[in-house]
Formats: sequence, structure tokens, C-alpha cells
Amino acid sequence: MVKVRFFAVLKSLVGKEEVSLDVEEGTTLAQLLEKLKMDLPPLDDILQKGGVLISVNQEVVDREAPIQDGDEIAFLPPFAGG
Amino acid sequence: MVKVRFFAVLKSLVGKEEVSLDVEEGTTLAQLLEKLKMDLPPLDDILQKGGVLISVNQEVVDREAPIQDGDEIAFLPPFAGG
Amino acid sequence: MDQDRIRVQTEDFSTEEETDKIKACSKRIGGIVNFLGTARDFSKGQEINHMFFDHYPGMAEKRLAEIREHALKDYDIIEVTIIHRVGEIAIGDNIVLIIVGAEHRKDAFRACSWCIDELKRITPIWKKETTPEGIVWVEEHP
Amino acid sequence: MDQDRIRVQTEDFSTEEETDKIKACSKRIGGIVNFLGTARDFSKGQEINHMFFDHYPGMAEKRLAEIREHALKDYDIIEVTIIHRVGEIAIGDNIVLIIVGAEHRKDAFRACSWCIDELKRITPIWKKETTPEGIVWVEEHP
Repeated sequence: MVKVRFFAVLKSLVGKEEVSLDVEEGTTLAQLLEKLKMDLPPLDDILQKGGVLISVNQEVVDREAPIQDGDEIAFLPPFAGG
Repeated sequence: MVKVRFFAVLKSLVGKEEVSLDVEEGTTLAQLLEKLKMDLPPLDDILQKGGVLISVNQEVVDREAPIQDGDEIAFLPPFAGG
Repeated sequence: MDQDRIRVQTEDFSTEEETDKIKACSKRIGGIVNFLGTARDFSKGQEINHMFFDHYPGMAEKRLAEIREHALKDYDIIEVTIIHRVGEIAIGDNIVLIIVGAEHRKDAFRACSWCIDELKRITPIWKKETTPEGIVWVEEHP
Repeated sequence: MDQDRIRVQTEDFSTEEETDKIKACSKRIGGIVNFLGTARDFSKGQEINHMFFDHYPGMAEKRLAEIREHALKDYDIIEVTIIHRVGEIAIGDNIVLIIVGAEHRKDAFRACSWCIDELKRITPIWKKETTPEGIVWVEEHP
């Protein structure tokens, strides 16, 4: 099981704050995203629009990153602190 | 009569905080300095060493500046505020 | 020490109290530069009534701690405090405070300016503005 | 207004109080940069016990007022406060405070940094340091 979190504007666009799903061993972030898009259709648009970073265990990673059981994945829209 | 003031280190070098003296009409700062050096010998060294600015009525001026009755002249060593 | 220097909190902070803590670190400190970000009533031609900051708890603090460590390593400075408020913020209220203490002022200015730029670049904090026309999540900033 | 924004005084000042006054000027203010200069215990390899600031009353205030006006004219900022203490100053004490409020932070940083450089350049204020070896009037500074 991995936990997937959505922040700020993505929370309302996706309509969820958090989902959990099972991953097979050897899954990459790219493969997880394909799976997520089927469950959460708005994600397709969001990812195509760009500007959204994805973190695994609070570190921003690229799409080749391996995903392991217990990981926390988060979708981060453009930052606007300060 | 003009008033001449010395600040910071110059107060102790000259040995005075303030002197008053008469000036003739048409005197320049350069001429006043010659007169002052006779009364206050340490001034010669101080002016030769450089780094000292002179103000007339609180504005820094050059040696050609005209001096008038009632003016306040001040000797300003290098600033060290802040 | 670190936990106190890096904070993400809903409560307001005291710039004076935080400055005093920085001063207390070292008598070598001769220049302290503060950046205080406050909530403006106007942004991109749009009036703002109030704002709300969301953040990724844990990750935001981690990024702020990294910014502090990089600043201490890359600039000739003595101490850094970074505090960011989250939750509802009224117009005029404090949002963010960065304090840099150094022996000399030029290093303090450079480090403080770098910290706030970096904070905006890498910290998972988001701003929602409420305007007379509705609510908008801010997507970029100058 | 001006008299309150430009001060040369023996008493200490409150950075928070002065920052609040700047904030109260305008709700357009989004970035406030403070420079606080404090008395270091060490200067040019020399330990310092305490210091004393002399100034030319009237002329010093005039120069600070000019610095404020130039900054307001040359930078895209909203308000500036400049306060310098004179007389005896203990190690760790506040010496000088410059606060710049602006819509955007970059202008505030630039203006604040320019103000303190200019203050050091043109303001008739002098510093006497008491060290274990004696008393010295400071002639230059970094």
C-alpha cells in the first residue's frame, strides 16, 4: 500500500485529499501515475497542464523513481509561499 | 563673528570644542583656514593628513567657499556611523 | 536550537523576540537583516479580502531547514531564523519572517535575500486569495 | 511624520514598534526589510569593551532625512525609517535601525542596503571604541 496526497488547488480538482492503493514490486512513479489516472480522471488534465511536482517521501523525484510499499506520494502544485 | 566647531577626535587633537573669530567680508574658507592655523597649530597637521571634511552651515563645502558673518564652520573627521 | 529557528505555525510571531534570540547567539553579530512578508490588500490588479496558506507538514519544515543550512554554509553569517505562518491570514498580518545575523551587513543582506527567494522556490506552501470575485489559488508570484 | 521617521537619539528603540508604524502606513506593503546594526565585541582583531557615538546635532538628522527622501524617490518603496543612537553603547546593544516597506521585496532589499551604505558615507556620526589597550576613534569601516 502507498498513500497518495493532494495539496492546495489539487485537492478540489481531484476531489480528494488522499487515496491509498496497492503497488507491485518494481513499480515506477510513471507506472503508478497511469494507474492513478484511471481511478482519478482529473489527474490526466492536471499532469498535462504541467507545473505540478511529485514527491516521494517528501523529496521531489522524476517519473523513473521506484515506488515501494509504504511510500507517501504527494502531488504539489506550484508553490506560493512567502 | 563666525563659530568654528570640532568633532570627535578633532576635539582632543585641537584641544577645543569651539572657537569664535571675526572674518572680513569676502573671506574664503581657504583664507579662514590660514588664520585658524595660526591660532590652533595642531590644525596644520590635521589638514595635511587629509580625510577631514569642512562644513559651512551644515553643508560640506570646498576651500573656495565664501564665509560670511554668522556662519557656523565645522571640522568633520572621517564618519563612522552605522 | 534548530526547531526554534525553523517554524511553520498558525500563530503570529514577534519580530523583536526573534531578533533578540538571534542577537543572543553571539556577540560577534554586528548586522542583522530581517525580511518580513505581510499580506497586501492588492495583487495583480485584484483587491484581496484575506488569504489562506496551505502547506505539506513535515516537508515544508524540511525544506526550510535545508535553506537555513545552505545559507549558513554558503554565506559568512552566524545565525538564521525562518518562520512561515499558515492558515487564515488577514490583510496587514505577518506571513513570513527571515532573520540573518552576521558580523558584517553585506553578508546578512545577501543571505537574507537568497533565503526568501529560495523559500518561494522550493517550499511546499500554497496561497489561496479571497477577492470580491471569488477564491483563487495563486500560481506564480513576482 | 518625518520627525518620527528620522531620529538620532540616546535611548534604545523597539524594532517591533517601528516596524508596526511602517506597516500602518499602507496596506499595499508586502515586504519589509530591516537592517539592525548592533555593537560587536570585536573589531579589526581588537577586543572592544564598549563604544561611544558622537554626532553633529542638526547636520546628522539633515543627512538622514536626505537619505530617506532619495530612497523614496529612487526606489519603488513606500516608507523608510532611519534611527541612529548616540552616546554610550554597550556590547550587544542596538546602534542603528533602517526599515524599508515596499510592495515587493526586491525594492525593499535594495533600498535598505543603499540607505545603510549612504548613512555610513555621508552622516556626521563618529565612533569611539574602548579596548583593553585604550581608546580609539574609528577612522574607517568595512
